Amino acid sequence: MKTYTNTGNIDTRSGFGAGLEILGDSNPNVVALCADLTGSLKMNAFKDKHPDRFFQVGIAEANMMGIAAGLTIGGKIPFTGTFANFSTGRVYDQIRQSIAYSGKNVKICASHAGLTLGEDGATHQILEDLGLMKMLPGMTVINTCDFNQTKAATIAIADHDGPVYLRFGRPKVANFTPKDQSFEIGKAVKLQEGTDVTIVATGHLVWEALEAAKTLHEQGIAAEVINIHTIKPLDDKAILSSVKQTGCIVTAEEHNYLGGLGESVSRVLAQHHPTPQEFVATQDTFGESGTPAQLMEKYGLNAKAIVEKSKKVLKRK
Amino acid sequence: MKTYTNTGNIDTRSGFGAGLEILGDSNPNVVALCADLTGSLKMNAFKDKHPDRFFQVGIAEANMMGIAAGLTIGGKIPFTGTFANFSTGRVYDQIRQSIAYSGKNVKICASHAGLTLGEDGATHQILEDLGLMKMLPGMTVINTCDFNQTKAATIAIADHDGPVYLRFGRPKVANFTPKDQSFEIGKAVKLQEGTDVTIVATGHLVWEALEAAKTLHEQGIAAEVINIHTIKPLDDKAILSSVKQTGCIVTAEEHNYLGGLGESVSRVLAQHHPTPQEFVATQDTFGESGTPAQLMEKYGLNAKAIVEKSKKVLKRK
Amino acid sequence: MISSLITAHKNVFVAQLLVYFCTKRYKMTTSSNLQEFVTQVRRDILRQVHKVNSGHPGGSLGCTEFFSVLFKEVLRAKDHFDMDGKDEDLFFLSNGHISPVYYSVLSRCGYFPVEELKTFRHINSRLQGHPTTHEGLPGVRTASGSLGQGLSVALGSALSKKLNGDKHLVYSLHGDGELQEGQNWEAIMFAAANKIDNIIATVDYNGQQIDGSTDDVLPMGDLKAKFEAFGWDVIEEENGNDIDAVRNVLAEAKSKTGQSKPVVILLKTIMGNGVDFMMHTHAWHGKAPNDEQLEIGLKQNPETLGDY
Amino acid sequence: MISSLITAHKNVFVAQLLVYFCTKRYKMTTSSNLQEFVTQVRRDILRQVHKVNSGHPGGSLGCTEFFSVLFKEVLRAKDHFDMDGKDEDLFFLSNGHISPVYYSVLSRCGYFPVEELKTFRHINSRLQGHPTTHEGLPGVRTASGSLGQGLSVALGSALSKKLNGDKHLVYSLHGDGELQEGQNWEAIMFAAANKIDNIIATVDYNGQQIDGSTDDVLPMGDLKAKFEAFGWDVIEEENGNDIDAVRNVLAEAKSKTGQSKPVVILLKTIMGNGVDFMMHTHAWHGKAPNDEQLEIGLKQNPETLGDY
Ligand SMILES: Cc1ncc(C[n+]2csc(CCOP(=O)(O)OP(=O)(O)O)c2C)c(N)n1
Ligand SMILES: Cc1ncc(C[n+]2csc(CCOP(=O)(O)OP(=O)(O)O)c2C)c(N)n1
Ligand SMILES: [Mg+2]
Ligand SMILES: [Mg+2]
Repeated sequence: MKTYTNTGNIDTRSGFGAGLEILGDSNPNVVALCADLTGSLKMNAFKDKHPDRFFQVGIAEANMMGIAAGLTIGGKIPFTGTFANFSTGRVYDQIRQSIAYSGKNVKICASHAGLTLGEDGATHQILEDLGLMKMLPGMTVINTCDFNQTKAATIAIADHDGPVYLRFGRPKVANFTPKDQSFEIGKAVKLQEGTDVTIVATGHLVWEALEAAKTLHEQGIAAEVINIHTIKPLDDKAILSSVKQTGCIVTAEEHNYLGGLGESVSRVLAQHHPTPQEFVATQDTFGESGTPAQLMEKYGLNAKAIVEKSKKVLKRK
Repeated sequence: MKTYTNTGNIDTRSGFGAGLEILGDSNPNVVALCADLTGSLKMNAFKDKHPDRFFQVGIAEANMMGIAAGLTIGGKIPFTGTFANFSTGRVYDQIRQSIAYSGKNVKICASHAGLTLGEDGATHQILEDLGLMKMLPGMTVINTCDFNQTKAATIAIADHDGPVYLRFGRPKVANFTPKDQSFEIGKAVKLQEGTDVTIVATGHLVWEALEAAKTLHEQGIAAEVINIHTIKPLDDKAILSSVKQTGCIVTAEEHNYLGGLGESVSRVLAQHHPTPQEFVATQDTFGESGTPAQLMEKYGLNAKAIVEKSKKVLKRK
Repeated sequence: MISSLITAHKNVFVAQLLVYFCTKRYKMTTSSNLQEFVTQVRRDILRQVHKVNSGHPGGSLGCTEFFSVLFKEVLRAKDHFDMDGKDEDLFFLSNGHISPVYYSVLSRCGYFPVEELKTFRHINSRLQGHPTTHEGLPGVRTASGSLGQGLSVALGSALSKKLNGDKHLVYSLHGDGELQEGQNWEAIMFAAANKIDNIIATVDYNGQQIDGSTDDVLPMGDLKAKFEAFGWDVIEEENGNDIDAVRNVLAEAKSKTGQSKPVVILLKTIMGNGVDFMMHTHAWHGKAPNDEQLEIGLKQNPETLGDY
Repeated sequence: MISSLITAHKNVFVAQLLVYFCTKRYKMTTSSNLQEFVTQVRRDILRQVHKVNSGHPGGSLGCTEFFSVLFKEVLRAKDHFDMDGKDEDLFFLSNGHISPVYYSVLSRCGYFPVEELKTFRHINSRLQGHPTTHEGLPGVRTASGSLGQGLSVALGSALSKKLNGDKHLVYSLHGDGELQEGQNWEAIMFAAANKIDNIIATVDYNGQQIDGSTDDVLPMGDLKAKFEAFGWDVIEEENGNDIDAVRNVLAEAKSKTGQSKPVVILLKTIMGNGVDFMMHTHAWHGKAPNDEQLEIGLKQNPETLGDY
């Protein structure tokens, strides 16, 4: 059993901030926009170093998306930053027409996704953003799992030609993937080999999946753990080749079970290899205030829940 | 083999207009709002008869959703009318916070959904609205198949306490379900019995599914056809009991195959009864200008496509 | 009904007198009594956000006088809260992040037990980080938190009142930074076009938002000129943290209702008002005081009505 | 480069003279020549929408003079279209439904074969119902159709030009009804706050939208006052269907760029202009003429440059 070391808890949004700072220095075409949440998005370093390439648009997310689209004309690579809800649901039609359908090279970077934003509560805790963005033709959808990976993804998407949605979060979580890794869009990362059950996790739940695999291992169950950082394009092959071995699968995401990663996986299975699947996800409810840990526990989004669902799906093989 | 008679082609949006007119006369609490598309939404009869209960909000859909939410306070039952894109993606966060999370009794009525709006092209042809709305906790999502059913659904949702998304369309299509039917939210309608393959269709594709079943019948294949007018809450039981008999399923929707009815069905299958499934849906592309028939042909959304997918999925049993 | 009489009546003085006698939930207080109320609310704000180390004290403190006057003296609300709010005045908070002041004032006006302030932003609480109807908290008729949506909802309820022949008024509060959201301008245009004159919107004109002053973030120019160009009746009040000034401006606003124009009050307030180190800066928009800072803040606002 | 010289130069007359000599795609025409162009464009509009029995003739006809003057005389565009549009003027159509006039003018200015107008709104065409970049149509840099988004995109491109030290201008067109969308006011506020002075936005001020006149649908009051309150330099032009007037107002607008303020032209036009039975009504906003009506319309606009 492979073990992963947490090199220290740190927020994924800081990975974005660190990546953006590097891009600011290395790529003069990178520009950044923010809608009155510069500190929360950790965009201050970029802003301070490159004030001319930083655009404060105020509390006007729709306008921000349009401006970002326009900035691509002339060769800029705009990174927008705001909370995940205001990066997606608030501006869906603007992203749809001015960015996705117009084929603009905009990077939509979204913090405070999911329940783990904590105390602000449901109005801010979007649990639908992966679904929203995955339905847009041409959109790449990424949900990174820790600081290192978020930093790497931020740097990588600047080189990808086309619109990208990059989702990360607020809480301090385990940082365990390699430092200065390279990030390959669309390529799932197998973290743990196993033959009994496949666990496909994204975002903050990847670490939880590893923890779950440990517990399962102690109970004699060999779980395969896949970090599916890219929700779209989905790495069908990685999923299918794993379930062909294990015969059952658990998906884990900080998202409504409707419309997100889980249903995308169900579709791949139904199209290619029908397989029992269980969902670690919110059950079509809004979130609420609380600490990240309390919420993950209450809404069943942690290692414990992954263990339970793994056992449940094993029985359904 | 049961046969259905087309009593004459007519647009589903006119079914909405007719239902709304009846509600206007029968229920004094029903009010209607429109964002500069009164004629397109067939709301003129209501407007002319009840000018005091009709609110023209201009080209400002976000405001319309908020006003509708506010009108419920004091006991009104607001029906909003605009195109499907501007009813959903344009105003997702407004619906999310002011209607769904606030539990407001608003009926979001959306015309010109999908490719069949025709010549206006992709900016207007939303293929993601079912997915958008289904992810919202508490939202009921309905996509009716013909004039009669749309009229019945319009009348029925006034009596349902809670937010509803009702989707219909622009083209003149077969009208074949019973006149003056009652409409039961969440209850799938089995139109055709069959043991070889289950076809679950919604909206304009229900008639196409019946046509497909005819063709399949001629070729010795007995298709079960289910009109799944309610996407959420989904009638899991009807789907599962059918596939338990047939062993394979085709879903048909005027929607992206990502995030819509098809993936919801995949999820139900993966959770309860893994089964081969094929998708009649758009393949993650934007639409384009053209006549409805041309577009349905080009994007594979007609009886022919349903026949092909049925045969394909049969082979995968 | 006396209350509908008042609405019909446009004379400020008489209206104020009538309010004095018939505010249902609470009897009219003197300014010094209300000052005690305000001081206690400030304590409640500080203690709520401190306990959970999150939430928005700055805007809350700046709007304490407004909430106190509105709920204690102006709003004619029925004794029992119901969602429909017929035959009573309504209030909508659009800038939902200032929930601490809203919760404190609601609880101290009897909407729910003051004790419940302890649960602010805790799990399983009705006192969510941003106000919501979802958990059934009395006093709240719409969720807010995602900015820019409240005016539309308030306008809808104002239209509902018109349809119902209900002469009561709708009040709403909005952040100044919040006005950068375009939906507000849709609503502002709509209200004037439709002569919605049973609404009094107030803008918390504190000149601050998250990333700095509004002038640093996105200078909004002359707000009065903007509202006037959009057809609203605009009242400016420089002293939004002065109880008498708030009382007078609300009375003046009320006197301007029913005249085919929506009314807005541009209420200059001081973010963080009443806690010296929090004043005149955006720094405390969404930051809780630590133990030491809490103590200083509470010392500046001694207990008056009893802590929860 | 001469073209950058022009931008730097603020004198209207000299600028116009220079335009005369160095517009790249087309040489300056006399007003009567341009009138022929306009007439042909009107024919193209009618024939496009008639053929496919859909599309938007009303707004298209009303903006024919504007497009003709802009593309034939004002816009300094490079010979070959590329998406980046560096070192040239840019144009963005926000009210995308008036694609027929856009397509006609683009094709007749050499962006793509005039013949292609035959494919308007057909399947597999680059001439989508609403303009798009998706099919690679030269001349188009953003999709539009869902209203209210174009100004933001135009502003982004204007900022891009500033970053690139590119002195050329950005032009944009918007419907008046379209201004009811709140996103416009976000953009309008942003542009003034950020002193974006390399943009000339034009509003097709025809007083009509789908459900009726703007006054019937949602009276917008004094648009000039609104833009001014939002910090823009506003130019009103009463005769938006007069070639000389359009030419002059565009020159005047250009002379006002570079002065730390965004510039908007409120261009009064007549919906359906040039086809008598289509004029002064919203009825032809989105309706195609039948065979007979087409004939009348064409008779009123005789062939000048050759039908496609
Ligand atoms: C749509 C939306 N965008 C961004 C935010 C994040 N946010 C919360 S409060 C705030 C600043 C609001 O400024 P203002 O309205 O002036 O309130 P104040 O800071 O004065 O309390 C922002 C940007 C939000 N809640 N909603
Ligand atoms: C967001 C959005 N809402 C509604 C529509 C439908 N629509 C198309 S054109 C139009 C009227 C536009 O009025 P105006 O901008 O004045 O253009 P004109 O009718 O004068 O050409 C409407 C409501 C749309 N295209 N986009
Ligand atoms: Mg403020
Ligand atoms: Mg117009």
